[in-house]
Amino acid sequence: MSQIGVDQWVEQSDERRQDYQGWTAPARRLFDKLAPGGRLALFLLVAAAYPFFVRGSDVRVGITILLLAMVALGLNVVVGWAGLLDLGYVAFYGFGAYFYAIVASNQLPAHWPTWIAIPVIVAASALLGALLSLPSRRLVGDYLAIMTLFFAQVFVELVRNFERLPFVSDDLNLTGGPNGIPGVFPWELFGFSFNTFHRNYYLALAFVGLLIIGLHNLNDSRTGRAWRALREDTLAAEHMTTPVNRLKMLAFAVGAGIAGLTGTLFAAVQVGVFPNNFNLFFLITMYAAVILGGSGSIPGVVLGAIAIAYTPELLRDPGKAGWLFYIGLVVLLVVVVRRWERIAATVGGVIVFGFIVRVVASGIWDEATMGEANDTFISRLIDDWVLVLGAQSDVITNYAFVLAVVGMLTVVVASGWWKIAALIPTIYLAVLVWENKLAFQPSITRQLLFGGVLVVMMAVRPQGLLGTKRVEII
Amino acid sequence: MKPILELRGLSKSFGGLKVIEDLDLVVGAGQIVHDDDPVVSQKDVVDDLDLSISPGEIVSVIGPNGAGKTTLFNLITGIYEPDRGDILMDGRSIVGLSPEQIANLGVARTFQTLRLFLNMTVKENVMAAAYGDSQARIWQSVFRTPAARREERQIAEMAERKLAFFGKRLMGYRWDQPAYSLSYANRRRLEIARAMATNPRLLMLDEPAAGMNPAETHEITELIGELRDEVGFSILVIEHDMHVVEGISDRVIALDHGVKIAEGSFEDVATSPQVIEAYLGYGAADRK
Amino acid sequence: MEFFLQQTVNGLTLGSVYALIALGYSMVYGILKLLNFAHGEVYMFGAFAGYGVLTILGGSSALVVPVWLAIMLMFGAAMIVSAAIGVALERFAYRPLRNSTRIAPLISAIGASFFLQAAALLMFTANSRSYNTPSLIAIETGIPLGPIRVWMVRVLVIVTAFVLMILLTLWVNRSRTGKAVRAVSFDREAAAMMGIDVDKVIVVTFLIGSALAGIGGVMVGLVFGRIFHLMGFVAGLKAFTAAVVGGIGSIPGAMLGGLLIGFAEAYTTGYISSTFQNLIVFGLLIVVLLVRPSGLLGRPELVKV
Amino acid sequence: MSSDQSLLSLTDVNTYYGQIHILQGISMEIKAGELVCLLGGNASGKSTTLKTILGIVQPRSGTVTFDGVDVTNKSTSFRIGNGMAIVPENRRLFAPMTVLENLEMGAYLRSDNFEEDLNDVYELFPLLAERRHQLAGTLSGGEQQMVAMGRALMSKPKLLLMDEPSMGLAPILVEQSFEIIQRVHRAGVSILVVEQNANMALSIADHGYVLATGRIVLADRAEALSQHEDLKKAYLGR
Repeated sequence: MSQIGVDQWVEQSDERRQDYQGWTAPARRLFDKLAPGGRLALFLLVAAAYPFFVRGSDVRVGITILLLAMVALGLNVVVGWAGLLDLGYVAFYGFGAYFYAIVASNQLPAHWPTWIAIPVIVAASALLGALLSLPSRRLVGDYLAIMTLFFAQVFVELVRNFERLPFVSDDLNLTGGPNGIPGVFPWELFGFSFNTFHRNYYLALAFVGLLIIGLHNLNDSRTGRAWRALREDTLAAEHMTTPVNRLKMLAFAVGAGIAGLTGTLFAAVQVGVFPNNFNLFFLITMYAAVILGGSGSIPGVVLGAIAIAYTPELLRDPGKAGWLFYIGLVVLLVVVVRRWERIAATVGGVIVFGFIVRVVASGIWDEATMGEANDTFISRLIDDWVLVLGAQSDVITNYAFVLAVVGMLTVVVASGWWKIAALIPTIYLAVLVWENKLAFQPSITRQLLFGGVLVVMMAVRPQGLLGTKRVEII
Repeated sequence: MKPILELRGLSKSFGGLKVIEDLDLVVGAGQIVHDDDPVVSQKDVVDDLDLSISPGEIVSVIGPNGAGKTTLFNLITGIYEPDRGDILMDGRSIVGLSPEQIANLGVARTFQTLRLFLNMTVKENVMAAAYGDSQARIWQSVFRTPAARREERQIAEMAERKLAFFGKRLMGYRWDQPAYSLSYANRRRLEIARAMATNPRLLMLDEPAAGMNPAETHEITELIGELRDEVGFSILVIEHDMHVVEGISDRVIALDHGVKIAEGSFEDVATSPQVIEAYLGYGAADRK
Repeated sequence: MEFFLQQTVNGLTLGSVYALIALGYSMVYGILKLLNFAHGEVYMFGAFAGYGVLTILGGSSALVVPVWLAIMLMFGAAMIVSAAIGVALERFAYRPLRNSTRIAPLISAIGASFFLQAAALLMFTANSRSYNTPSLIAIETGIPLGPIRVWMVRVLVIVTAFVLMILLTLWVNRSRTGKAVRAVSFDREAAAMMGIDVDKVIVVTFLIGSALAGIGGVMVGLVFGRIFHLMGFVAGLKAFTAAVVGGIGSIPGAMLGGLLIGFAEAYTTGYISSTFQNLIVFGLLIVVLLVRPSGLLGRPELVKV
Repeated sequence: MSSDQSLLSLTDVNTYYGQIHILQGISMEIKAGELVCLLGGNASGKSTTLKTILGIVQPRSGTVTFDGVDVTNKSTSFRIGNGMAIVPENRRLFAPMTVLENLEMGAYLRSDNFEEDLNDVYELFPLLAERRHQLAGTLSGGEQQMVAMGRALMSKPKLLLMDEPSMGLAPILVEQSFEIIQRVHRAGVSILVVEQNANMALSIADHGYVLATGRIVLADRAEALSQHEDLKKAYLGR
């Protein structure tokens, strides 16, 4: 009788999960072998060594990465664990930053010591988060998302328009309006001023380390379990003695507190705050970090933050950006086509296609090849193949861009050789747009990339790079 | 003995459905009884129901589809508020309390549709149900204070004990598997284990044997008996499989259209003409 | 009185544009239970498509065709471009996720919105463009309404919007496909059991909703002159507010909500201060959500336990 | 069409939900012009059988043949286009639409003789003609049942599938509901009634099958079946 009910499916699924597949397998297996503490130690070691190996200005990049990691870890509590889609999160970050800027600059005649300012700001942010959670008692899913998004909008409106509080003395300038608050003082603790990039870098790194440990502990506690339970099934969680509303409030408060803390650091590092620091763009950047790495996973979120914050730095240098673009193109080709003979056919096709276009185009219109190639290795290499436009380059690249997007979408739906047929002009057009326009527009490229990554990620791997696959019953 | 749970004249209907059905067509064409949204209201109702459960008793609720069984569960656990009537737990009314408060008072349930925390591990599913019985504050958890550690250990041990109740089914390597990887029967077992972890006195099982094969059904039947004998729960069960009902019940209650049509031993209820009619159709009991 | 009338006309103009955009939100939500965050960008591309046609036709001061034809062509181009983007969004950003988790399509929509914004920035740069309406439609022409004159362009916008809304209502209530849209919105599975091609109906919904948004884009260009790559975000938020206030999923609700928001904004700007304009709108939304989560004309959604 | 021509046949169908084996080797047949009932208690697999016939669920093995065509791997809309129609459990009317609009949705795949078909339905249910501009959601249970039947008939089906027509109806309405089914049957439509209410269904059916835990335990002519002692056992387990 002992065999009855023993369930083969589970046995098999166990076998299935025994090993990772594909080219990432060795790295993932190694990653699994490290205990959480080991992983953290490794990360901290590498991160602590980073400033010694880079130029001084690159330390700033490091700070950007660490700040994004901090704020994304907080967002992960709300979204990844408690499953509350909070689109107003960026406002808490802004709240912390503005609060610190107001009490630690010449904006008001009030300069609070850091050791008082920080705890007060963190507590105030958490309180604000708890207040925002009140509507979430009645709203679920999409409605909560939209309500919080409006909150974020209201925050930006307020700081931009209400530089003077209504009904208060006219001399009081609180937020600086559209001009923001310049000249924010650095953190100062025990007579030690965090007035260099290096010092702030290590301060941020210390916070990231503490946050990772604290959140790891919290995730493995009754509170963390209750958050995940209410994410999985709010009704069932309620029946299992979980006070759902209180825990939602707690998640909002913890997330907001972390965001507020990060904001103070941000204001100090940037030596100022401006309304545009806290717009939708930054909100999406945070979400991209959490989702790319793997919503719910602490290492995933940190990895996501590194990837997302480092991308613009890579894009800024046209030489590096070129490499990134072409390597990306090759990876995409391999992933989309898979079979080597077809890959070869595609590459050959693209090359031939390019020369034909060039011959035809320069035959009928001289300007088509008159432009200056970018001064990078790859661009010079393909200068005689791709069209580098002289005149009218904006109009033509616009059309090329639209066609390239349409081509991409066609590639997604086409199959077999049709896919290759669509891929050839698409790749050529993509290269053309890159060489003529995108390479000089790193910020737009980054925005296109983030948007595209979110869409593709949801369709292909909604759990993110390091997240575990999720099942949801709808 | 004083009953652990008592229902007095409990009634719940959705959007006045009963009115419509009674008046319908009997009144004749042209008489239209309006209603907010009858399409959604043609679900279960509960009508003037009295019921009491003594400590240590196993009561089964049977009835054809749409008889109001799950609505009854939803009323007791606080998802719905009754239109009329009272629900007493140890003589105290629990009407108007939230599901969480009712759970903390000692009522635990499983769900017909299986509502596990699918992406949490098997052990975590059970541990999550200990929230109401644990105290660690959030800062204690963040800093892993000795008290928090001790409590964590206790919760883990408790979860392991509850899981061990099901023999080898949910033991060992399965602890760390996500709940979605479990088979259907094991998910039902896990739901029971999770309900047990809230430390209840009344356990409400909604179709515990649904989707199980005969051997598994037999096993769950024995298990429900053990739950009562060894752990001392009072148990209220909704079940379709009459073998299970026969095997476990101290008392059986049959519902049809939200009305109690029979109550007593399984033998009495299963041979009651009204019950046979409810299941087989009108006139079934007359025929022999 | 004069001032009040002026603000009322402003509100009506603004409100009819919001209503047109809100319809797309509401229809898509009704059928897919999805917040199409990228809808504001669809509208923005409509505005730019209209501008493109205007430029091709020689610009507002040197038109090579009659004004009425130019405006028709602008509306037409905007409809085609917006509809194409809307349908592509459905096919590539939402359809693959139809059986996925609840949060995934929302994230995908945010991503798509961001991508489209960046694409617009790439193609049209961050500079705003002007329709230069005064040279397109002589500013003096207008219809007297009591003490004030209503500009021709406003009359055009209001009339067009109302005609479109009436046409849409007729289509949804009378045509075979329109009825199928309602059937699928109410119960997708039952509709499939009738043999209705659910995918096709969803595509049609996106097509029509997006085309309306495109027309809304051209209207905004005509009335306010300035169009720019970020215009979709705030307008999208307001149209969404309109859809929610009216009861998301409900077509008359979207129209009502749009007009309400338009009036609220116009009167706030007129009588209080334009600084408060957005705050009042968002405040309105929050109040409605808290008091009546299913909106003015919406029906509550049922959750099965 | 001769009356012993097989309209629908299931041969050794096995259906699973995930790993749960729901239908365990079901075989059944409906001949043209017949009224067949499929009986069973709670959770016996009735609805799954219906879903398998309609193609909403695909069987893991076995074949479904409809009107001489193997439809095992065909879509739901193909089957409906080929002459199946369903009155779903709880009727599933489009509540915010009028009666007439509901009927139009039933005729979605064929609009050739719409007026004629509509008149046929009105002839069968004169009440619907009266109420045609009323919202379906405001009708009473019995009237909704008529709309659901009429909606299904609008597609001129060869086979009408009925999922628990007595569910949630008061006794008097159940009787009425079955009278309607008989009326439709007399009009020449083959019908499969899936029911828990065995007595009522058997009183009007030609042939009956009884399901218990995913297997057909009894199959016979209706009169014979209604006399069968095992019937009760299939429901009440004894």
